[in-house]
Amino acid sequence: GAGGGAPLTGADSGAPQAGAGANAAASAPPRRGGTLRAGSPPPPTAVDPVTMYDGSAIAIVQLVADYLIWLDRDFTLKPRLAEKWESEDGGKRWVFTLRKGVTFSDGTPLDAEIVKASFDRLLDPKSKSAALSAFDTVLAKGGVGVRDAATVVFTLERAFSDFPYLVSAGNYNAVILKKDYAGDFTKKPIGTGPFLLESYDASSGATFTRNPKYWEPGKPYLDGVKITFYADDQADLLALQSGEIDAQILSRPQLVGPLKGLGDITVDQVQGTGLTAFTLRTDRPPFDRKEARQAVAYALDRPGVNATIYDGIGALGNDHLFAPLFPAAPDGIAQRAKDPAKVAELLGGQPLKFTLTYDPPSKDYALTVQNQLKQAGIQVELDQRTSADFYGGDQEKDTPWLFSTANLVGWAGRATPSQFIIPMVKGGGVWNGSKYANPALDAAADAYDAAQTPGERAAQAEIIAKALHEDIPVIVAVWSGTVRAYNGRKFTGIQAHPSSYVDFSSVSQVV
Amino acid sequence: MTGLRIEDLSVAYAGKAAVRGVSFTVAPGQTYGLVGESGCGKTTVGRALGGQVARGGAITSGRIVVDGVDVLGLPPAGLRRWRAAALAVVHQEASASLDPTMRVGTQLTQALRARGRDRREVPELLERVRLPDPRAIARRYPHQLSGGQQQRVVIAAALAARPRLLVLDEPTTGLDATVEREILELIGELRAELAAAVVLISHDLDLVGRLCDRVGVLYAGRLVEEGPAATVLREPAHPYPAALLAGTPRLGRTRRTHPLTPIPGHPPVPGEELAGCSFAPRCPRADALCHATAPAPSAVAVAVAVAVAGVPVPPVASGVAALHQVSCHHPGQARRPEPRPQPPQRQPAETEPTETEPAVPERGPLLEIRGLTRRYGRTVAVDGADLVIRRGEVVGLVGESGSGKTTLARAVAGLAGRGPGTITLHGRPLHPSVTRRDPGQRRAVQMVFQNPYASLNPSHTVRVILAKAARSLGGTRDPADLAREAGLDAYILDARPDRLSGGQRQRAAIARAFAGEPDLVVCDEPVSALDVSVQAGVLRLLDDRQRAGGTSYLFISHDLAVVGYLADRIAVMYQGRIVEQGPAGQVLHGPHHPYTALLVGSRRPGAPGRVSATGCPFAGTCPSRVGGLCDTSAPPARDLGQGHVVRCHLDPERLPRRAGNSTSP
Amino acid sequence: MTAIALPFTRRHRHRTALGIGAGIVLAWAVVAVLWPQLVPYEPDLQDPAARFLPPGGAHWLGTDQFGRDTFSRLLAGARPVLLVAPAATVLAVVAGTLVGLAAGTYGGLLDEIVMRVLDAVVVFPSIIATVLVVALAGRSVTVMVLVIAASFVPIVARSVRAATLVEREKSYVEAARLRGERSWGLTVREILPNVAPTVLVEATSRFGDAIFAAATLSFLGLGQPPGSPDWGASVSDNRLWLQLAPWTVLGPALAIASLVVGIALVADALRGRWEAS
Amino acid sequence: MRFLLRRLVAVPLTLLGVSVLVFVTTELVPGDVARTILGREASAESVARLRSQLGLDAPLPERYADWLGGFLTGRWGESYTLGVPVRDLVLDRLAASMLLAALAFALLVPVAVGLGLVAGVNHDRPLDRLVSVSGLALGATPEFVTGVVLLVVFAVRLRWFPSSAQAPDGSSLLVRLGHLALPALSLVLLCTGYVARHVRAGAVVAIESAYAGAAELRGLTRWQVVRRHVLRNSTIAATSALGVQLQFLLGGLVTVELLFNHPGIGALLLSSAVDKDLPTLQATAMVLGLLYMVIVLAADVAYRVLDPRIRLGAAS
Ligand SMILES: Nc1ncnc2c1ncn2[C@@H]1O[C@H](COP(=O)(O)OP(=O)(O)OP(=O)(O)O)[C@@H](O)[C@H]1O
Ligand SMILES: Nc1ncnc2c1ncn2[C@@H]1O[C@H](COP(=O)(O)OP(=O)(O)OP(=O)(O)O)[C@@H](O)[C@H]1O
Ligand SMILES: [Mg+2]
Ligand SMILES: [Mg+2]
Ligand code: NI
Repeated sequence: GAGGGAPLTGADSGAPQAGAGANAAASAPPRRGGTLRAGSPPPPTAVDPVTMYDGSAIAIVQLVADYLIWLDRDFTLKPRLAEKWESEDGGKRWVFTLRKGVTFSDGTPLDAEIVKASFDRLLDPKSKSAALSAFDTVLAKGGVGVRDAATVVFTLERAFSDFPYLVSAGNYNAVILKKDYAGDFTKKPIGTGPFLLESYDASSGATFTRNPKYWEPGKPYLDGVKITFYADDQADLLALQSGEIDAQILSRPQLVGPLKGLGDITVDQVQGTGLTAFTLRTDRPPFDRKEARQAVAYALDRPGVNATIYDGIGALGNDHLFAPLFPAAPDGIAQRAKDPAKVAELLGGQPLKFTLTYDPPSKDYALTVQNQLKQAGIQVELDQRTSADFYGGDQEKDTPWLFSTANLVGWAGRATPSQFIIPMVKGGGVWNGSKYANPALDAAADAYDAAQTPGERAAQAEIIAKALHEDIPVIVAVWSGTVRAYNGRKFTGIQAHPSSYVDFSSVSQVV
Repeated sequence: MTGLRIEDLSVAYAGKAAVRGVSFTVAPGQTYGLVGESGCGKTTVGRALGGQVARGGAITSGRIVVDGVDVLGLPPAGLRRWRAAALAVVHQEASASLDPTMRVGTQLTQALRARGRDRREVPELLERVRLPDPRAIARRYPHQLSGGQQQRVVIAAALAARPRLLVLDEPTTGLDATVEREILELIGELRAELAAAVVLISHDLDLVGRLCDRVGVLYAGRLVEEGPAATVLREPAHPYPAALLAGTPRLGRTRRTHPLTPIPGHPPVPGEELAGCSFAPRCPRADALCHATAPAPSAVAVAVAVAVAGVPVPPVASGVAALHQVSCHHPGQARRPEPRPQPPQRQPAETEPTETEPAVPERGPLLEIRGLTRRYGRTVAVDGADLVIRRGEVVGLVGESGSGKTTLARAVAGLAGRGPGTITLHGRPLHPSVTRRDPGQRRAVQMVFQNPYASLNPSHTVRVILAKAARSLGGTRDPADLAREAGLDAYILDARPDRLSGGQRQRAAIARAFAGEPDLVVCDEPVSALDVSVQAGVLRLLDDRQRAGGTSYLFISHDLAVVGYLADRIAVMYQGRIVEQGPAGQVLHGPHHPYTALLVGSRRPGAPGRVSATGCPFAGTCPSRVGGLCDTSAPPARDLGQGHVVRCHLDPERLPRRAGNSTSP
Repeated sequence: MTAIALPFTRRHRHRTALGIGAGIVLAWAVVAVLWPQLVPYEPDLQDPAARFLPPGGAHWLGTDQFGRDTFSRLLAGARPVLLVAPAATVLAVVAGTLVGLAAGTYGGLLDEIVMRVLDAVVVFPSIIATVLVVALAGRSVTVMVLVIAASFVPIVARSVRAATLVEREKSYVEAARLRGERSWGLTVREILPNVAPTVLVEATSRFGDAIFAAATLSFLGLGQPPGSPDWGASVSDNRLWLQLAPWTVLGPALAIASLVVGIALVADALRGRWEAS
Repeated sequence: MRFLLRRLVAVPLTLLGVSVLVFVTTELVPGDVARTILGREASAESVARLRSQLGLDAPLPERYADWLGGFLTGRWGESYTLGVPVRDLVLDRLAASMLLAALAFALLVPVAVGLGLVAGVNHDRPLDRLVSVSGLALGATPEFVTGVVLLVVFAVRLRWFPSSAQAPDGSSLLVRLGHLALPALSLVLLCTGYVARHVRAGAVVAIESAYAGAAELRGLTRWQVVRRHVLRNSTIAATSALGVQLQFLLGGLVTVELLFNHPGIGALLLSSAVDKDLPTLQATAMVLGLLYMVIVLAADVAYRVLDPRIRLGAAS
């Protein structure tokens, strides 16, 4: 699509990064019709765009509702309900111009009031919105204004150059819903997305049909989508292999990697910004000593982790929170690699032993870490908790994921590095599990957000990255890659997405 | 050639011969008896007659010819057809040979269908075996019938077959005396009617003597003697049947007049091959020849059999020779020691009394039971029973199954829970529960149980069992002494009960009961589960122990001959009440209670009638019922002297008596 | 009736079954003890370059997703299995026997209450209990043992109670009462030795079930601590790759099956022996 | 009759005990359902607000009393996590599970009885050993192994059966059964050995019994003897084993439902326990408990009905 670009992110320019499917689609006119059957895990909670956080719920909502801006697979921003956006007042005010002629599936036309209501809903401190934390210190309630029917103005608390990301799909709760939306999304699913939610059953799945009023002419190509819930990964995978479903919403690289090219199955892969944060508590032994943290970092065999956990599709991490995919990622810092001699030197003959706390999704990661550190003479005891336990408890006092000596937390990909840096390593950050406090870094982080030029940005990024690389509050061994497996003989246009988002509006049957 | 002819039949289990070279013939209409101790191969022969062997067994040689058909030579389908057409087998335990999950009528229908007849004949069949209300019976399941009724159903199924060969394997074992008699009468009638060859298997010599034309005596799988029933069972030529007879108690013979002589040792098990006569190790007459070579069958002079006078010889079917064969090197030498009941010819060395009525010195009462009542839920098992046991006295308790004998015995032992009535020992009351009795009282009353297999703790050795008993009963003797007194070899002391034979177990149980020198031993059917020859040994032991210690017994048995053998006085129980008690001879011979008359076989039951709760419980079946009296008012206790009390409305003179010893062969 | 000697064949069968069963169990027991001497690789050793290797050459049974040697893990897995199952069994059998004996001996109200409580334990979904204990105490061998044992106690208690009731009716018990023995002493000294066969048969059957239960717990993510070479855990960890690397699943699955079959054979043979005697 | 009455009285008592147990144990499990619903990124205030909305602030006894009152009057509440009415959820899932269990049971009985009979009639022969040992081995193989093998072979390779137990809405019964075939089969494989062993044991006793011998001596063929006498007697002996197996089947449901993506009550039990979704967990536990006890009772009753010795025991 066309549209105005944001000044600092680089406009969306020309053809999107093409996956395998997109290439095929380009060669022939897309065929209309057909229903795509997809599998995904059942959402653990009721599907509510305001509170959702799991991939299945997000996918369901993304089929039905739309964002102002779509976050593309290469982390560029693509106009959706907003045609263009620009900043005023040194990045403190952002003005969004809405697309014309967009109507909700019940016929209500989209206007600025509706957009304002959508964001007010997310910003209401009384709401249970998951986006509250994303907007924290950036946008507060009352910060959203309407200039005219087609223009929405966001007035920020502080300058934030990456703000468009926060109102894009990158902040997945930020879908535009009608004013009267009251939390019963699956019962009254009204959106501006490509599909209409026809039926939803918490146990078995959801069906979607084409939204005839979709704003983008000719799309979607599919008549409908049917999502079936598979509580078990293997069931999902076998369903794909047996042809019972055509695509997976959330594929695991470890599982589908080995299937690449087997039979009808096509696996699209993409670099991501997700990570498993290996957090070390810097305020208590043994990791109050920087050497201990560094020893652990030098003991890790990063390519080994990548091969084992991501089937080799991830990118190596360098213990700072700038993924290679982020445009601001500094490139002057040497990649850290396994160095047993260095480990020995750092430990200085002292034995190092610690407990690693994590929840089931990080199990393989934990095992790999444990074994690799063992080979370097560092003893790790694994403490696996249930997810409810790991993330439960009081976030101020004792929740394991923020208060254990060392832990593993899986983070889905974020659109901007600040979304990691501010909460995770800034002093007093809400999810600062390492209790890391470095005033220099804090200052740089603020400066980074407010930076108006790429050069300034890069400079601040380098400060942050170097500090993290040196102090290692969080070990980032690998940046995730994500995959999406589908039946390439039957469908084209299905792509992997760094955040596993779905955009099936361009999917079509193979001619 | 009609009838059954067996030639040289041998059966082996897992290669070990259990039946060896058995041959005999049975003419149609004739009954052939097969006798022998347990394990001698009777059932094996019986099953082989139908071409059937138990798993692991095989017929290794021989021919079975029935009405000219070589049964063993038939192909499987032919065998099935022959079985369906010509064979009927009545198994030892009726309850086992009826499918527990199928209505009796259905099972009979199937038997009829197999012969191409239909279910309409079922009631008729059931009526033939004199079952009341055949239609109701047909709708019942086996467990809803009494043992006797079940046995009759099995016989009815056999009748449905109209067989040419009828095999009856212990058809009355385990049944009440009265029921047994009915069944036997029924079989007797049917035999004539069917004109089939009948093979009757039993270890009850009495019964075989009454029913059979010819008898074969099996020992260790061999036919050691074979001939006319009257001859073989009166004047056996082989020492084995002679010894069996000597070990069998009979009505009218007591321990004081005719002590039993048990056969020492036990029969060989299959596979235990002996060079000579297999009976030689147990035979008092055996010599070097017997131990060296097995005897061949030889004919015995017929004259011996005919010479016995004064006894009705059963009619011998025409055409069958009164051939008498024996396999013994010294036939005829081991005559029965005492062929005539009276007067006794020989007295055992230890005792002198020569009268029929034993001279029991009148001693004070040891145990007195007054108005004892025990219930199980709504069933009144014992109903106001009165009984006195004097010091040094053996009191026999008889009665049909379910009459409450066991419950009474357990109440005495303190195992039957609480209930009205009193029991006093030496004049002091006994608590109903054994755990509340004082140690002296516990020592004084001990018990020998019916089932030898359950009465010893299988996880303790005999020594431990006896030692425990001696310790807790304050006995002074050590296990070795106790075992020796009970006739147990010393090596048995260190064996666990599962290594012991039934007889040895019962001896151990008796030794245990005597560990504390009891005043009273309650014996609840201590020999019913035992083989004749073993039974003789145990009875002998009980007798010895009683004499040695002057211990009193309450001795229960459903076998009148056994009770008569051991008891000084007899009490007769009927539906929870003691209807008669008195000196053994008087009770058995009369004048006695009409119910006792029924038990000893001098009377038949009367037509069933109705009785009120207040009347005599026996009035319902009493042949001498006085209408309007017996069924409404409780009978008085009539004292006939010598402590002989009969609870009956009849005048003492009108009470029945036993006419001679007609049931004894 | 005299007890008829059992036909030769059946005794014989019991003996061979016992031999085979005991052989299997013993072999695994030896492996459980000696595996450190037997394994070609350290069971935990990961090798990212050797993931999902098929059986052959350097790795007889191939490798798994971490590049660990399947064969070594198979051998090492015998130990946790043979720790958890016997421990759970012993615990369940001891507790169940005591409860069963008490219920059978005292009868009446106690019996009724005990049976109802056991009912509730049986009915209470063990998954909830497991989730609870796992959450409270973490995934550990102790937790597994406790959870499995608790779910078996009612089963053991029931059959011991039934056996006790049968034994209690036998006349040797009455003989002991005639001697003046009282309830509990009588139960322990006279009845217990005779319900021992039942207890032993229960123990062998529970043993087999315990292996299975442990595997299922691991499958549900509630079992062995992560990374354990335990067979059940291996099966559940690797089942996702069953198609791609069947050796990672089939080895431990067959091992479980062989052990359970071995134990069942022993149990059957023992039961047969007791029935025969 | 008295037996039945006593057992029936015990049912609600046991259920009450179970409900208290569930409540107390769930309370002890760490974790917070509000946090589960809102995710780890939600603020502490949101979580607190949701907790009070869900009524999780009230003391335990009060919540229990509330729940019990509601449960007894048919108001089973809403699932905390899924936000749907618990009663519909649980009963739907139950129905789905029951369909699967019923199919498995319907397959299990003839297969197990047939195999058991074959083994029993040929006991101590190779065929018997084959049946016994393979039944044992299959029963010893976790259902998540047999299940996956079945899936790979029949759903992925041969494509004879669908891989998922869920049939599309509105499909015919036949199609639905087709979807349930593989999960049912894996349950059957799991349980057959056990039941067959019991049938076999009963068959051995029956075939060696005097009544079977007597029937044979009446001229019946082996097959007739088996059909008329052995079949019934051995199945009666195996009824209680079937009862146990039904319970086992319910247990196996958890894994099989996961594997074959069958939204049944087993899977619900697991997820609600993990998420601390108390209303759902309670209802699921109660329904399963009830079912469980009904099965045990039914097995007992069936045993009594089938076996006249017990059914009419008092009559004689
Ligand atoms: N199925 C069998 N397998 C092996 N041995 C057997 C079998 N049946 C019987 N025997 C043995 O064969 C011998 C003869 O047994 P059989 O049952 O024929 O004796 P019986 O005279 O009928 O004894 P009883 O009076 O106890 O009924 C016994 O030693 C017995 O142990
Ligand atoms: N444990 C019990 N529970 C209920 N009823 C019983 C029990 N034991 C015996 N009875 C009943 O009490 C009555 C008397 O039984 P008891 O055993 O004393 O008779 P018995 O004369 O010893 O019979 P048998 O000769 O068969 O041993 C019978 O009707 C019997 O059914
Ligand atoms: Mg016999
Ligand atoms: Mg009795
Ligand atoms: Ni016998």
